[in-house]
Amino acid sequence: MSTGWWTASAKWGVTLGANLDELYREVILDHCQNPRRMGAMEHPTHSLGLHNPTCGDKIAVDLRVEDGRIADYRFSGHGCSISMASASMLGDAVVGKTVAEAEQVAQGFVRFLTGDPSTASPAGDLEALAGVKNFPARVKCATLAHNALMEALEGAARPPGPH
Amino acid sequence: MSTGWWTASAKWGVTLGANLDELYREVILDHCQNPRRMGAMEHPTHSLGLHNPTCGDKIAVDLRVEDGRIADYRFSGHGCSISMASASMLGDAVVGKTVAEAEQVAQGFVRFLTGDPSTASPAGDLEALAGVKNFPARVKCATLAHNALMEALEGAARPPGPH
Amino acid sequence: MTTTPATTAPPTWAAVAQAFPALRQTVNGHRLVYLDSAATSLKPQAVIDAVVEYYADYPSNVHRSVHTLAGRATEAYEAARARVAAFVGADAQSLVFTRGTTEGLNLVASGWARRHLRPGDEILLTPAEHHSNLVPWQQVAKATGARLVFAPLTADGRLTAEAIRASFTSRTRLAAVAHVSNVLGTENPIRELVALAHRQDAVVVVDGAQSAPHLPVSVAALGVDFFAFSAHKMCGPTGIGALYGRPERLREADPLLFGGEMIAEVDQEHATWADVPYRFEGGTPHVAGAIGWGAAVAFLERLGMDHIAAHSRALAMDAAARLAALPRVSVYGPAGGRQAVVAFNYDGVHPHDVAQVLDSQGIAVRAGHHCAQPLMAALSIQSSVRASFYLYNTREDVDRLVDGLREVGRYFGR
Amino acid sequence: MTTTPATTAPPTWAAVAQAFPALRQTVNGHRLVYLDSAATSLKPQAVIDAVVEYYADYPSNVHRSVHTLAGRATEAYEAARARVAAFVGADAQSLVFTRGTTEGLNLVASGWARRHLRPGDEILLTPAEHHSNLVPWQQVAKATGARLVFAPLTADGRLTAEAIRASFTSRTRLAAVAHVSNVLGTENPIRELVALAHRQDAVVVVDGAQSAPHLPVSVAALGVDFFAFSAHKMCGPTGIGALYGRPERLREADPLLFGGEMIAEVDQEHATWADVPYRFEGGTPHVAGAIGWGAAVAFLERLGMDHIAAHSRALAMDAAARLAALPRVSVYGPAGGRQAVVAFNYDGVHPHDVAQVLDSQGIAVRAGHHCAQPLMAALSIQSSVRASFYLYNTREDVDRLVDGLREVGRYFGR
Ligand SMILES: Cc1ncc(COP(=O)(O)O)c(C=O)c1O
Ligand SMILES: Cc1ncc(COP(=O)(O)O)c(C=O)c1O
Repeated sequence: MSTGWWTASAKWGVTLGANLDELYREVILDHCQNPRRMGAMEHPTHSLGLHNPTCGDKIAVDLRVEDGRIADYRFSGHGCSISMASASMLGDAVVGKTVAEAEQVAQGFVRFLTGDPSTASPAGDLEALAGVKNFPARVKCATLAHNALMEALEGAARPPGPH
Repeated sequence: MSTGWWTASAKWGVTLGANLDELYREVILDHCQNPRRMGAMEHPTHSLGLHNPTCGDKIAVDLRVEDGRIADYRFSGHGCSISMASASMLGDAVVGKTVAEAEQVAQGFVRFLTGDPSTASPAGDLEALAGVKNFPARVKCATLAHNALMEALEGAARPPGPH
Repeated sequence: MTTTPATTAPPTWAAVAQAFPALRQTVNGHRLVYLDSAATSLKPQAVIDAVVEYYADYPSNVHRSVHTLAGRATEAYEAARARVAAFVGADAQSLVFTRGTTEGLNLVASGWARRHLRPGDEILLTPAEHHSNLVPWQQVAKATGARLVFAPLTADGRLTAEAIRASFTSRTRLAAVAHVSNVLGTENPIRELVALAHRQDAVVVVDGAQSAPHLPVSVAALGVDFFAFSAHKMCGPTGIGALYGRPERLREADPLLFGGEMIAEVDQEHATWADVPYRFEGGTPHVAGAIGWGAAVAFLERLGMDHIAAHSRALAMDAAARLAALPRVSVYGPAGGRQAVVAFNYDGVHPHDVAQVLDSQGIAVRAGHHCAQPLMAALSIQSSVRASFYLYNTREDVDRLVDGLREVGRYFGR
Repeated sequence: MTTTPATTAPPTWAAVAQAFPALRQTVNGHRLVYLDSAATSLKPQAVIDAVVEYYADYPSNVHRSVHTLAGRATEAYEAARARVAAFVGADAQSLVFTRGTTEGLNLVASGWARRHLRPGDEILLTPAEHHSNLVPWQQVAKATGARLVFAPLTADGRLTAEAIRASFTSRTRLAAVAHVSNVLGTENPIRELVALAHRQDAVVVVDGAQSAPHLPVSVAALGVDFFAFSAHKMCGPTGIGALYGRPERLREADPLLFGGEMIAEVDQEHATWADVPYRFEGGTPHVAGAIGWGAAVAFLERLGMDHIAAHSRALAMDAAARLAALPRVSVYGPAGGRQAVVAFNYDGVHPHDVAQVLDSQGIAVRAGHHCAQPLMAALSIQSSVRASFYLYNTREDVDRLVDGLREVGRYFGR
């Protein structure tokens, strides 16, 4: 039995939520307050909404793919600062990229945050979300838009018809 | 955390199975080897079988009640030494008694073994089963015939017809 | 069988807190302030010790063996059943051990209601029910053709006796209602519900997950048919709970799980069931959980449930009033008559972000829909922050929460 | 994902026994000899410590909160899932936490089989099944019109591949068989069963209650559809077990319990389910149980499952041979190929009385029908004595058992 006081993080040998500023970097708060590419798209070629069962938050991603490239990206929904910032940043990271490249961006980001050690840290503004790794409860928030993008693109890869 | 050796019974402040001879008294082994009133009855007025779900043992009690008295008692089935001895002893204890007296014998015995402190210890040969109190796992064995007798008599007290 | 021994003076709560080893830690550099007891409570040393004693000294299966260790385990397991039953004013024979409230409610739904409800019958609920007391009834409705009816709440979130009366019809066959709401902290008028229901032989099922930890409960005095609750919210172990059922109702129910100790006789084609409550306890039970729960109940009884109720209520009322006075904070639920729970939102900051900033100050609260999505919809929100109080909390914890929310505003510039 | 790390030499078993605090006691004046592990196993200190650490340091609910303690609890809970899954050669996503084997088998019966079986379909069983792997299928048969078919055992109690083949028909849709019998100690030919079943898309359900503690198991290598097992029989806590299911089969199954974490979205009338395995875990899970089980698996893996299997098998074979050589003792089951279990009777002395006299010498065995009444009937007995062995038993324990049985004869004059 333990006696005396201890520090949770030290005892567990892990850093959990140790530093708030590591999570809420300036650029995140900026994306959250001034989200880029927010709103619905008129005629998306791909579209998918996902929700976070914990809080009921929803993020929907609309895409227009032209000639195998992401010509446009929009997102809508509501969520915490992390999920909104992540959805906002994802647009910059994929518009103009080929579908394969965009999938790589999203997949790499999800892998990085879920602890795959072989994945490089994300590039661009998304790099600001690297700190989420140390806040496992928020990983679902940070990856919501990325998962929606991947599923939207994947869905189109399946044969048409009811499934 | 406990260190070193301990004695189970001392540590728990209860005596559990401490002395085998307290359980298997001579008279019990005698009843078990030479059961009295064993076998089926031709025309019982009351009859009921019970089984011990732990081991599948079954004891059935047949009674002939005449003028409000237990005129005859028989038991059949199979079981451990405790349940057989108890069924054998119960006959001596109830034959010739009124139904109310017989019920009191059986009920008093069950109450005594299940730890009701206000109950006097059983009389006659049944007294030899008093030690079962310290072997809780065997109480079900010792009370099987008694419960069968009570349910047999009770069943008849209910209004006839399907129930 | 009194649920609360006559205690004279209330205990010294700061001393009570010392019994909980988890409170001896700092989180992110601050003394832990644990305000998430409605999700699960901390455990006192006495409960941990009882669990350890079982695992270390007599880790045996129950019921089925003659040997000394098994005898000891069986005795302790059944003593725990009697103790927990007495705690809610019931007999041991009417108490079924389950994994928790959710299993208890599902047992009533699948085992009793599916068998007894008919097309057109009505099941009375409220819009504030926990998913565990809503989704099982949706399933019953689908399977039997019964209909769900929701008694309306008042604007401030209360369930009144009038609303119950107005929603009751001659077709109402079952009412399932939380004793205390896990979001609004309201206590529902169970006695009035029972009086109405039993006039027409309707069955009353009470979700006691949030009341058993906090209020002196007597199922006999309330007159309910079923009452489900969980050990882990009342200082006990995880993985164990109980369903109280009136014996005649229990006997009308089908088991949920088949096998092991619930059986009387079996051949290849047929089986008969053991008597209640064992009939509903298929498989090896959670022996350590039951024994630890018995110790938890002993711990609570020694302090006195009336004192515990007064203490957590006072903290919650104080917190609700002080939070409501903060700028940009909205508190949900009625102003008066609140049990240990305060749900709120901070305008412009998402609940997850509020909880995160509080956590950075060592304050543990919950953010989410609290398994009450329909209630969230009724409140026109997605989610909220919830601070919940228990016997180990103090006034200082409320101060820390209020200060913590000021820091939330500062951090997000609102 | 190997289930057994490459260990070089077998451990020193007497030293292993030191890890189990329950073995430091005397019972009725004798050092405890625990031979009831098939009912439930003793717990090593490492498992007790893991449970205590959870309750004392981070006794939080999982999944739903942002705060530090909840994060820690969630991580530990999911790490335990991954660890237990890897132990039987499975992915974490295909492992559902249950209360135990009984709940796992019932989940397949109620959740999958009731939905997929049709009148005239056949369910293949053996006469040696534990009630938990028999009664659920009786219920399925009653509900769906399917028929139970029992593959015959050989005279000495073995299930042969030929008997399976002979009992399999084109109507066989599901086979449910124990991996290792809890009475006879036989290991059943699961691979042959799977090969046969999968030729016609029949589903294979394996009761792993007695194999997971003793054998290196890989559900992937076996190819089974479902595999149910319990923590408490493999050095883990009570109240927790798991059901492995092939993901596509799990997705075809209905949940047993509704509410809490198993839900995706809910409104008043409808609900959608979370993905597998969470869909099957309604209500607050047994967090302490899962974490303790993870520690148990780590403990077993460190010793090496191949070594553990060889050790308990050697003890059981030795005991079976020496008991069979005693006058008046009959041992059930085949002479060769026995796992950790020896069931027997002493002619003229009831199993209860045998167990009682053994207990007076500090030897814990089980007496009864071992939840296998149909097998007892097939053996023309009511009940038997069962001695079962595990990693903390030694040759000396077998000596004590043999001497104990001599004392039984002396005591009852037979
Ligand atoms: C072969 C077998 N199947 C099923 C079970 C049931 O396991 P549990 O009681 O842990 O649910 C047991 C143990 O009692 C067993 O030995
Ligand atoms: C009101 C209410 N009902 C039911 C439950 C479900 O309890 P458990 O998760 O212990 O099954 C909870 C707690 O989560 C609750 O607060």
